[in-house]
Amino acid sequence: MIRFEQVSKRYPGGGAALDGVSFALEQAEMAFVTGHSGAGKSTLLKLVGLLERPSAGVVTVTARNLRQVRRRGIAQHRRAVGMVFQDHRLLLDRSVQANVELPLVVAGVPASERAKRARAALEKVGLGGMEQRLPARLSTGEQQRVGIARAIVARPAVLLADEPTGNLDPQLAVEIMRLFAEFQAIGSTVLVATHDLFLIKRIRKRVLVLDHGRLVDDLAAGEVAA
Amino acid sequence: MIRFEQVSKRYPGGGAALDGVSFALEQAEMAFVTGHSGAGKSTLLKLVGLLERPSAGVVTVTARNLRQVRRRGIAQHRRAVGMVFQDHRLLLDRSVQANVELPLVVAGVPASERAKRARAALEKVGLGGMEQRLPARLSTGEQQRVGIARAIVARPAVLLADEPTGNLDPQLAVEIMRLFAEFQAIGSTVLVATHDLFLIKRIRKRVLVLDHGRLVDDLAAGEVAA
Amino acid sequence: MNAPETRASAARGGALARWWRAHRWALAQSLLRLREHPLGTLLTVAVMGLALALPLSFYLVLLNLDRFGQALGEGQAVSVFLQAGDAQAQAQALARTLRGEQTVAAVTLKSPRQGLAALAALQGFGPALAALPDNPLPWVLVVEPRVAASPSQIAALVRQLRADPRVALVQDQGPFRARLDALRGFGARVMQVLAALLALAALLVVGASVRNDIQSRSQEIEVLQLVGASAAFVRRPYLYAGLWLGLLSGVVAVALTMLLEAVLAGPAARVDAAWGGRLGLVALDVTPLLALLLAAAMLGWLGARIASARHLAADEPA
Amino acid sequence: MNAPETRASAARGGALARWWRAHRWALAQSLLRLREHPLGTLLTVAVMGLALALPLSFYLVLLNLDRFGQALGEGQAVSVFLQAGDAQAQAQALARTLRGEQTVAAVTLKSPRQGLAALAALQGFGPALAALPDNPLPWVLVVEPRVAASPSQIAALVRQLRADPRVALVQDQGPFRARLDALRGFGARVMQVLAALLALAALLVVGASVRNDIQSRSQEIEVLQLVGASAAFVRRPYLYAGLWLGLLSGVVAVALTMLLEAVLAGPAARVDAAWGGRLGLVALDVTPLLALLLAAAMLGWLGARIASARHLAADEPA
Ligand SMILES: Nc1ncnc2c1ncn2[C@@H]1O[C@H](COP(=O)(O)OP(=O)(O)OP(=O)(O)O)[C@@H](O)[C@H]1O
Ligand SMILES: Nc1ncnc2c1ncn2[C@@H]1O[C@H](COP(=O)(O)OP(=O)(O)OP(=O)(O)O)[C@@H](O)[C@H]1O
Ligand SMILES: [Mg+2]
Ligand SMILES: [Mg+2]
Repeated sequence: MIRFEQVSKRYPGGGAALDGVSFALEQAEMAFVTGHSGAGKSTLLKLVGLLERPSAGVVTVTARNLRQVRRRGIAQHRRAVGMVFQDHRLLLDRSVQANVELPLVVAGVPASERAKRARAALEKVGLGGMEQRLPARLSTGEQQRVGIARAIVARPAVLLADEPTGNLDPQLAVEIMRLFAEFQAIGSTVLVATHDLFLIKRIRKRVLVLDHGRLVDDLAAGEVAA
Repeated sequence: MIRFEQVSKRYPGGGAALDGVSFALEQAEMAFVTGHSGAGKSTLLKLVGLLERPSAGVVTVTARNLRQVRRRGIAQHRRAVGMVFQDHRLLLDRSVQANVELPLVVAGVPASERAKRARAALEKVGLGGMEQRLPARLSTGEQQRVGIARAIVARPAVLLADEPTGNLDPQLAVEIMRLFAEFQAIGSTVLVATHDLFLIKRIRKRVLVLDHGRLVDDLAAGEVAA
Repeated sequence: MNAPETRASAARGGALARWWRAHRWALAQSLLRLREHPLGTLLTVAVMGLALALPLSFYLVLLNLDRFGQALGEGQAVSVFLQAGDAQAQAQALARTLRGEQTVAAVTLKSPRQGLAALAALQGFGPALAALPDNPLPWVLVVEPRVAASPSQIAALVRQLRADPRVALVQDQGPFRARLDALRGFGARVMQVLAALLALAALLVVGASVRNDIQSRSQEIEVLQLVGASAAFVRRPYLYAGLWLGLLSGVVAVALTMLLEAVLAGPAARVDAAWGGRLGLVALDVTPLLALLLAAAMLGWLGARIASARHLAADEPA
Repeated sequence: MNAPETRASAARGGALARWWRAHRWALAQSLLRLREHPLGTLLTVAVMGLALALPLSFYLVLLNLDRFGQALGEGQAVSVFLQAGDAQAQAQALARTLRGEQTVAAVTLKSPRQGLAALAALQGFGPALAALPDNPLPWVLVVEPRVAASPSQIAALVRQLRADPRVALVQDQGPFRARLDALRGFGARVMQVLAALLALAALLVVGASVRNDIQSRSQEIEVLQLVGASAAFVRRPYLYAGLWLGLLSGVVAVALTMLLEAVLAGPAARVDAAWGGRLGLVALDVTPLLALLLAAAMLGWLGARIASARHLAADEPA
């Protein structure tokens, strides 16, 4: 489902954010990506979501070589991918519900169904009743959960989450991970970037470890010492 | 140095973010504030930094009742307080160095000294050599560290940090906490909001625990079970 | 929990329903946008409306000057001075002949007595001329060409009269008419150039407004792109906003022009009255007004199109 | 590591040095800001410049119309027709007397022969008048009042002439002069109202521009406030930006007016030549131009002040 073959990424005016990374994730598999700040976790997720293109190597998602995806294809690809952004990326002047509905608007879902599904997604992240608030009137952790609701609302085939629990307390973080695991269970491929070792130990999934852009470890589920 | 007396905060259109909180922090003391997402940690720090005013109760900082601080006094107060924001609050169209220099510009420090001190602060958070980058071209953890450098660059008497390590790996998080402890050692009062139990256990300081806006625990340094 | 789905397939209904939903959303967004910045919208519409009102007003003025010019050309009749001493019978005979000409609208006979009276009315010469022992003035025929007569037809008539032995002198305003025609042509060309320039200005103004909007919404645009909005989807609200701005400016331009018309109605009627109501001054009819509205809307759309092409960051990952 | 310090005490140098550093920073920021949006800056400056150029041009035109009007009043001399049959000696005696009057600039004598020649030049009467047996015209004195003479002084002169037994008829343009004076006063008032309205428009334009800038920088403003910037500090770059916009608009207005002056120089010179160069048409001198620049800069600053007062979120925690 997601395959990296000798993928490198070098930003203009920077060093190598990723350096010869290869791995493959099956459909309905879930994995963590971890590593120090600046190790390349976000970059890896951005390549899968087609927010960036690799400088070298091949990224394949859902059997499609992303190098061949252009223009309209990019928007289409992103509609099939749900992404939680490390910096949330909410529209601050729209209500929480409008934010969560956004992927459904783009996909052309009718208004009534949009509202229903948005409300269900917000319920799942523990934000039931906050539909009409503006994101600026939420705590940061609440904002992060709005971003999570937006990523899952369209039930994407691929779910990417970049540090989705950086502003959540440990208990809530575990709940969110369980939610992601549910998506895995029904067939989504899930990739979560995190530096939270506690979480990685609790949720026993495969772990990819980055160090200065290189994939230095690929631990199967359960291999992580508790 | 920082005293809360029966402080409550109710946002318009929301429940009680803080509810009858009382505690006192001596000068050159350091404490953590912890609690679930939405517990009121950020609200507590915002009251100290005069970003919000309490609905009830008295907040005293550096022997000044903040209720009596108005207009010019607010800006003056903020210049004496260094704050790390949970959402970083960087100027995305200015270089990293310009961002870090901002408190010095506001305080009227000459340009040459500004540059020297900004560079030193960036060095301390591990961002030496990134002075001329735009924040948009940094990883989220790197952005967070720019925010930390900006908070410490003017050597404030009060240092407030809201989830300063939410995007940092555990090792870096500990280093940043040690940095804050250094400030404590030379006389700053330091208050850090975090949900990171690992960190709280490693850095043995006083811990204030919030739950739905109420102060439910106040553990002295070392009282936290390892 | 349902199985995951790609979002494209998540949409209910056919392609048409999806298309309509997307447009309805864009429409609502564009209107919200204009309402969010009422002052900016007002300013844009005012400036653009003014830019569009100018050529329209110019067109209106030119239209009337044209009529006025025709009337002037008409009023500048050909004066035919007969030989001194010719009798009334001879003058009347020539007048009859001329009235039969196709190019002639009217012929007025002026007797020597009438000539002297007119001369006496000239400032200060009254008492002097009253002392004249005898009337030295000739018969005069004032020949008014038809409005439809071309300059060359009138020139032929003048030539024919000059050849007549009964005629001492012919005064013709032909060169004046020719100059008026040239002026009219020049005015029309100036108007075309001005209209083009002002349309360009209007385009610039609406483009700048839409660009401002795009730049102040860069974050929103990025988020839309991140959740899979196509370029057309992102662009659409701005195009609609441009359309509205253009249309509103058109309305302002029409209103301004009609105001000008109302203000000028008084003086124009007076001028018309001085010409004995023969000018029949024209008001703008509905066709050019509708054309302007349409043109304004299209200009707005085009300005938005150009601005979005230039300023909407291409959604191409690097 | 040094001991912590409050930031206020961190500043080196005196209050003056701090003040100067803050202003230098604001200056640099304001210039960066204008450069960041060259098209928007251009548009603002163009529209505001136009709004300021209009009253200035109007002032220039009025200034010259004034001269022109004076010349017209002057040209419309008082014509004095003597009794028919009066001899040359009598006419010259009256002319001498009149030349001694304080209100009289010049007196021209026209003999009956000159009068007849002028009459003959009138269209079509040449051949007829040539046949006159005797010259029936009187002597005429053309009396030009001084430019400085008031309408009432001239009226008194006319009364005096009418009472003279040698005089048959006096033709006076007094009512014309009075009307011209009224028109001049009206024009000046219209210009004042127009100038006030256009200054208001300029204020609006620069205010809208600064407001746009403030709104697009709301995040930056918030960050500045968070790190302890005072309201004055936050506001300052916008005030400087308004000042620059105003000053640039003033330059544009002056340039436009000078362009108008250059374009009109040809026709104006021709009119002047027709008056024998006595008009001495005026160009704008430096004082009103400098005044305009100053006024424009102040308008810009004021517009920015109002916009920032209205749109800079007060830094008052709730
Ligand atoms: N501006 C606001 N308007 C209304 N409600 C607010 C506002 N800011 C915060 N709240 C509410 O107040 C409560 C406490 O918010 P606060 O930001 O202090 O929580 P927190 O402990 O920092 O949470 P987190 O760990 O998620 O950052 C939350 O329920 C939040 O929804
Ligand atoms: N747009 C960019 N331009 C230049 N360099 C960049 C850009 N984005 C990231 N980088 C650099 O690439 C490296 C990897 O960045 P990335 O965001 O992938 O790290 P990360 O593992 O997500 O870090 P964090 O845990 O701090 O979020 C970093 O050194 C960063 O400075
Ligand atoms: Mg990252
Ligand atoms: Mg918080």
